[in-house]
Amino acid sequence: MLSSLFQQFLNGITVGSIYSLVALGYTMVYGIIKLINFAHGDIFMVGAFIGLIISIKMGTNFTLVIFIAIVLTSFIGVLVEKIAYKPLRNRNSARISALISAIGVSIFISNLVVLINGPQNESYPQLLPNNILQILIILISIGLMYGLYYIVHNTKVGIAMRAVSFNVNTARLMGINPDMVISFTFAIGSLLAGAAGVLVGTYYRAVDPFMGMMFGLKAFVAAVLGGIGSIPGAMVGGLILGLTEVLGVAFVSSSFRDAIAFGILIIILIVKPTGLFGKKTKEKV
Amino acid sequence: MDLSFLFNDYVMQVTTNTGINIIMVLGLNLITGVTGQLSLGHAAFMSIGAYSSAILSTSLGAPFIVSLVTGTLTGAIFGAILGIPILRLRGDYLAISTLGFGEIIRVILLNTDLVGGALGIYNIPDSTNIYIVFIAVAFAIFFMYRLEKSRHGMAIKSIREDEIASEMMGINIARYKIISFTIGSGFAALGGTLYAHFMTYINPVDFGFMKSIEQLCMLVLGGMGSIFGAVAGTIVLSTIPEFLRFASEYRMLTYGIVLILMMIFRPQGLFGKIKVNV
Amino acid sequence: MANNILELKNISMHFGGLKAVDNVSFNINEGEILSLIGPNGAGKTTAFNVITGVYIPTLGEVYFKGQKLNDIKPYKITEMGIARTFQNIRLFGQLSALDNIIIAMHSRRKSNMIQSIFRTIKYKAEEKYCIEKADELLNYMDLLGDRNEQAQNLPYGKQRKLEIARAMATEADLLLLDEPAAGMNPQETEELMEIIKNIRKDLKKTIFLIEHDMKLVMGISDRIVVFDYGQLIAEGTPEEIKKNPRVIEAYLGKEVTNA
Amino acid sequence: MLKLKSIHTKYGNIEALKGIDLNVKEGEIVTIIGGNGAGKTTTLNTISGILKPVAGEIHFLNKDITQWKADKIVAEGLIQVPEGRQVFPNLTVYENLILGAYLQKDKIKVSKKMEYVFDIFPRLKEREKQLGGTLSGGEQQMLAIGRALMAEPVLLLLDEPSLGLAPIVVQNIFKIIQDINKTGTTILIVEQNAHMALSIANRGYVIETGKIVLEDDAKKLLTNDEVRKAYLGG
Amino acid sequence: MRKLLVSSIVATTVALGGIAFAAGELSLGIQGPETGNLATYGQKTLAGAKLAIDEINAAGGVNGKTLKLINYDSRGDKAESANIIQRFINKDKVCGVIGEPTSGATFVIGPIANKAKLPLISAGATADGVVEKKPYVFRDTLLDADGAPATLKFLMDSKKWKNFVLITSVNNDYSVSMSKIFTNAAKKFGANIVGEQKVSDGDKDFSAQVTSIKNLKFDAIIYTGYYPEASLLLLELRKQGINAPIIGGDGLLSPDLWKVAKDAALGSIIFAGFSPEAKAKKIQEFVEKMKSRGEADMFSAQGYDAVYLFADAMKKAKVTDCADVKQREGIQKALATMPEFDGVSGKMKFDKEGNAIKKPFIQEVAKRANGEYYLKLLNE
Repeated sequence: MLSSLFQQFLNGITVGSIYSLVALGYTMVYGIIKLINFAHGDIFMVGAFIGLIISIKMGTNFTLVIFIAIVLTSFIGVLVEKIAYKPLRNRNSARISALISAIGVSIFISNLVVLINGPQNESYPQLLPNNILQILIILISIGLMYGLYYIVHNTKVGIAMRAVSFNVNTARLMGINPDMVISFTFAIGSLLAGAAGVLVGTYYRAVDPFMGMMFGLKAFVAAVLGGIGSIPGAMVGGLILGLTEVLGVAFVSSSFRDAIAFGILIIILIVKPTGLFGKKTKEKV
Repeated sequence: MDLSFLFNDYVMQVTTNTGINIIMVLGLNLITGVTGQLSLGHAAFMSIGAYSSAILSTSLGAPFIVSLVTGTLTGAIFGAILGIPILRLRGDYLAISTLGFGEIIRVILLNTDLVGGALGIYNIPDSTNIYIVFIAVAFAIFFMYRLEKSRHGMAIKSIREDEIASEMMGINIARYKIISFTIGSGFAALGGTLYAHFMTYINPVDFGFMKSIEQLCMLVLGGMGSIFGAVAGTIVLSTIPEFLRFASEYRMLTYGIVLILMMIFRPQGLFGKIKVNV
Repeated sequence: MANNILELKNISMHFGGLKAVDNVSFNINEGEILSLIGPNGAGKTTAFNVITGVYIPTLGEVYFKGQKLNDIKPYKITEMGIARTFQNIRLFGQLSALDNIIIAMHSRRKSNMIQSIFRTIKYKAEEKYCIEKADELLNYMDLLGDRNEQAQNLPYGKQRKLEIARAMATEADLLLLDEPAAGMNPQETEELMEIIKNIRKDLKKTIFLIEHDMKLVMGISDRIVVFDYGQLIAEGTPEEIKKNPRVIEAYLGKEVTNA
Repeated sequence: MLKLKSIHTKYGNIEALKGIDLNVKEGEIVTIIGGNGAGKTTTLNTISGILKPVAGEIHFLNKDITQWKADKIVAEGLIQVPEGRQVFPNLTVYENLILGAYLQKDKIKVSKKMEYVFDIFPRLKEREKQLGGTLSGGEQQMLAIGRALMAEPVLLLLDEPSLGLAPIVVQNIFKIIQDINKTGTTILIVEQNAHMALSIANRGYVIETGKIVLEDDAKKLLTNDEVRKAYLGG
Repeated sequence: MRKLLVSSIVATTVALGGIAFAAGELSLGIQGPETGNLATYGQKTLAGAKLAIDEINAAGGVNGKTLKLINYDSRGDKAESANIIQRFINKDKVCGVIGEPTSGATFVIGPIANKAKLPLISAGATADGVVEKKPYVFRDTLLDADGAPATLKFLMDSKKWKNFVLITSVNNDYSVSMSKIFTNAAKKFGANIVGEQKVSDGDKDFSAQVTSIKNLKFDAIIYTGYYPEASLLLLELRKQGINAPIIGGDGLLSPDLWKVAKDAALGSIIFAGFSPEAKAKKIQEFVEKMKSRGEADMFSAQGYDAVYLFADAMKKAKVTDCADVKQREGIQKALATMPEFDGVSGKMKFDKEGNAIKKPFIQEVAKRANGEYYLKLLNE
């Protein structure tokens, strides 16, 4: 019983840490341009597929696979921003326009993968040793999150990211080019999503072109749970979501897995709309 | 020239489906386009209408008109009940919670044996026909048009334009948001009842997140805040797949690109004049 | 002594550590034009927000016609007879000038949803009355020619006027005008002065305004209250205020000593 | 050094600046004074590239910077301290200052500059690790100015440095502004607090509803009745 | 690019296709999800059907006319399915439709086809009520109500298994109904269901469920859902050290099961309406021919059989113009009264409701010496 509980716990943290990685991308982008980037889940999926292709073509060296995957996903993330979001920002469009554009990107990416690779599930190679798989996934996630934390807090561009998310115009007065910082944010967020994609593939050993949808939505819930815009919030939110889901499935019922996630979301929004770590902003009258 | 092809069952089928969509999108337009409250869970209210009417028709053998009215009212009541807690939220938070509610309702339907769980409900009488849908669409357009022109509609519009100013002009914004959400959900449910009695079979898969998004896209494409836009956008997106039948592989891809290009070059939609800041 | 229409009793409004308004008391008499002046950030708009129910004061009470306003919702306060304009114009930008006015009549109208949808005789009569009344107001403000324009497309000066007209359409007895002359040219300001005077004279409204344009303030106010750092530092007639050394200091500042 | 020729700037439909002409010479302190909504902040934001003028020209160090982006203008040494200080509340004092030197690649120069700022504002040194949002108003103003100094300004634009500060603090800040000027930085300062600004400036402009209505030697403006009238309506 | 070109040519043909049938062609329609998350079923069925069409045309067509296949993608959306069937009826005027491979969409299009007297063969629907009371609606699938009990009995007899864990995918109608059939069959044959777990289609993470059954004693796990989840479930089972095989229906029947699960899939028992290992010559030829078209499986076999069923019926009814209701009535009659049909998905005959009466192929996932996975047929 106890070992089973421990196992459930480990399961929860493994899934949770991957949620966190994806949630970070949502939260960073939201923090900086106030956009719910619906295409983020698809970037995650693309990351998984790139990992798959690399490991088929170039061998199952995990480091190489994840490296190429994150480089390419961060590139794709920036590209998406430049094509689908930046033109809207420049036109000072309503937020819903950017949201719809993001949905368009999401539909485009997932169907492009279907077109290229077919709609079927693809098996994923074993990239990490099975016996310590979960521990490795958790460690890699923590490592990536620490890397992010370091960048955001100890590098100039990281500080600039936080500055832009507070006030774009003031940041410009520092000589910061907001477009550059936004691109950087997309690059980092997509990088984490790409890594998460490879990890999910490695963990579940299968990927499909529509996996980004639900996983993305839930990671987004995790971001909201932690307080959207807050980086530690996304990390904690992911873990909480992963744990509640797995424990909920284990001790209550699996059928309500998605309901658990969204139920938490609604409770949080009603009780404390800004999430666990979020800050309140008030409209000026 | 032989025009009979315009009146065959195929055209009727597509037209009826389009009509049902129009009713639901008009409901969404009231919530999102007119009131300015972004909803990402409209399909949930469609499902409530569909399910409640389907149960009435199949289990209790109620006449269609009873199912239709009850289904619509049930959807509206759910709209009001869910609206009360979540409409205090604003902007993205509201959008996310509607999304959450939509998913929760779907999961509940999926896990309730009483409504067939994943199997859903079949053998629903096929009571919906093009004439009923035509009347319902006409009613929806008439209702929305009159509502928008009335003092209540004006109050609702003013919330979209400026919540604070609206309240300062003596408008009970909480109440009107709920009214709008209730009516909008009612129309979604009306569409749902018609859908259920047209398809004769429903299950929770029909009412997922993507359905809500599809409805939102119809609205945004046509133009938020415009009845004509909502109708036109729905017609375009409901019928275009039929014209693109040949290119099935590229259909969804094109759909994605069209959405992006639309937002870049014509964010107010094909026929919209209004910028809704949500 | 004239009748008190609005009374602020020891009002304080704190945001975290910031005392935006600090223990302020004053009255507005029925039918007068009272101006509230003070440097940027002195707490003037906060005072408006407290009166209109946007904020609930941390301490103190607000009375309107003898009734306490503290816990009343903003829309109810408007129904009771206080209406306002905003520092950064808050018109319903994408609606016509006429619709802006008609919306403000909301709480005076009775038609219910069913009547509106089916356009009963009663509804039609109400609608007709409202449009006539709105046109009257637009005419009064010299905006009749712009009645069908989207509010956001009107020139700045007209937007200000439309906002005042909209506040008047609520049939409020007390109008709070937040910097009505901001962004207007001298000629427009001149015109505005006339309008405000007329509103008081013709329509017997009480007017409470925040304004930076001293020509306007000194020209039309019966009395002036002055805020600085959230506190009331002076109260009196324009002549008294002009001579008040504390006011001059608050406005022009001191020179740097030992520079 | 800085020259504005007939600058017009719009916010949407509203013309906030209706033809501003002004110039700043090297080494000067110039002030623009005027009431609320007269267009002071708009003028500064137009100079620093936050807003784009619809007509007119801006020249800085003999370059036409009218259509330049804000970050490029900063690189030229034209630095603005924004209205309301706009200290980044979630960044530490140290991080705020680092951002000031965002374009400076040389780390040694940055740390030298930081020492210099800490010299001028020892208070900031004490609060180095604190979040910007936790500082008092006066400290925030110091931080905002310090942050601008990190960028090695050739011309420093100050937007209402006295706003919301207690008189004693204002005195202090203005003294520091004078000191900064003495080290060779040219200063353009926008103020409501006319007396204070004019008392340290060489020259002054009076702005009213988007237009310059008066331009003179600061000492003369200080005693000018028009100024008083512009504020108190005569 | 070439694909695009081809499809636009096809497009033009199809767009003008309303009149094409007069010019020596007879059309069959096929609809199903070709995109979206159910796309595999639609695409497989289509591939099998195309093969059959090509063979028939190479052999001279039907009644002197070539047979044309028109395919539309429904995305698995019910409203689109309904639009498509109406298009087949009214615009393309096809002789018959090979219907949606899923039960849900077939529920919707069945009544429409029936009303228009358009024969419809579903090459995949298994749920109750799909064909009943609709004389024009048939299916050539093995029914779970036949397959599941037969399989359970077979395993209890041959493998001496007695205790089972039952895992259901609760948002999958197919899985829910099959679980009911298994539960009833277990009761009938005296097997024990010692534990039950629920999963959902689209789930990726089964760690919680597997951990929950870890300490139970059982011989095998009955998993009634589809292969994408099954393969992940298998991996999770082995990861947590459970070696029991899983038993499932044709929802597991896809090479992707072992492509994903690899050795974890070994020993899994699948009953289905098709086995590529069956020795019958016809089946072996079919498997061979399908190789260039994406491998034979149950869906392609049923799609293939559906076309041949139609072709046989059309020949028998001497069909020349399907716009004529009388001729379509003939097709229906021919199908309903067809003596035993020997298809690649087994020998079958329609009962009076239109269900195919077939025997299951009970198969076990095994590995050849060369490391290739295959399905060993247990009950030939």
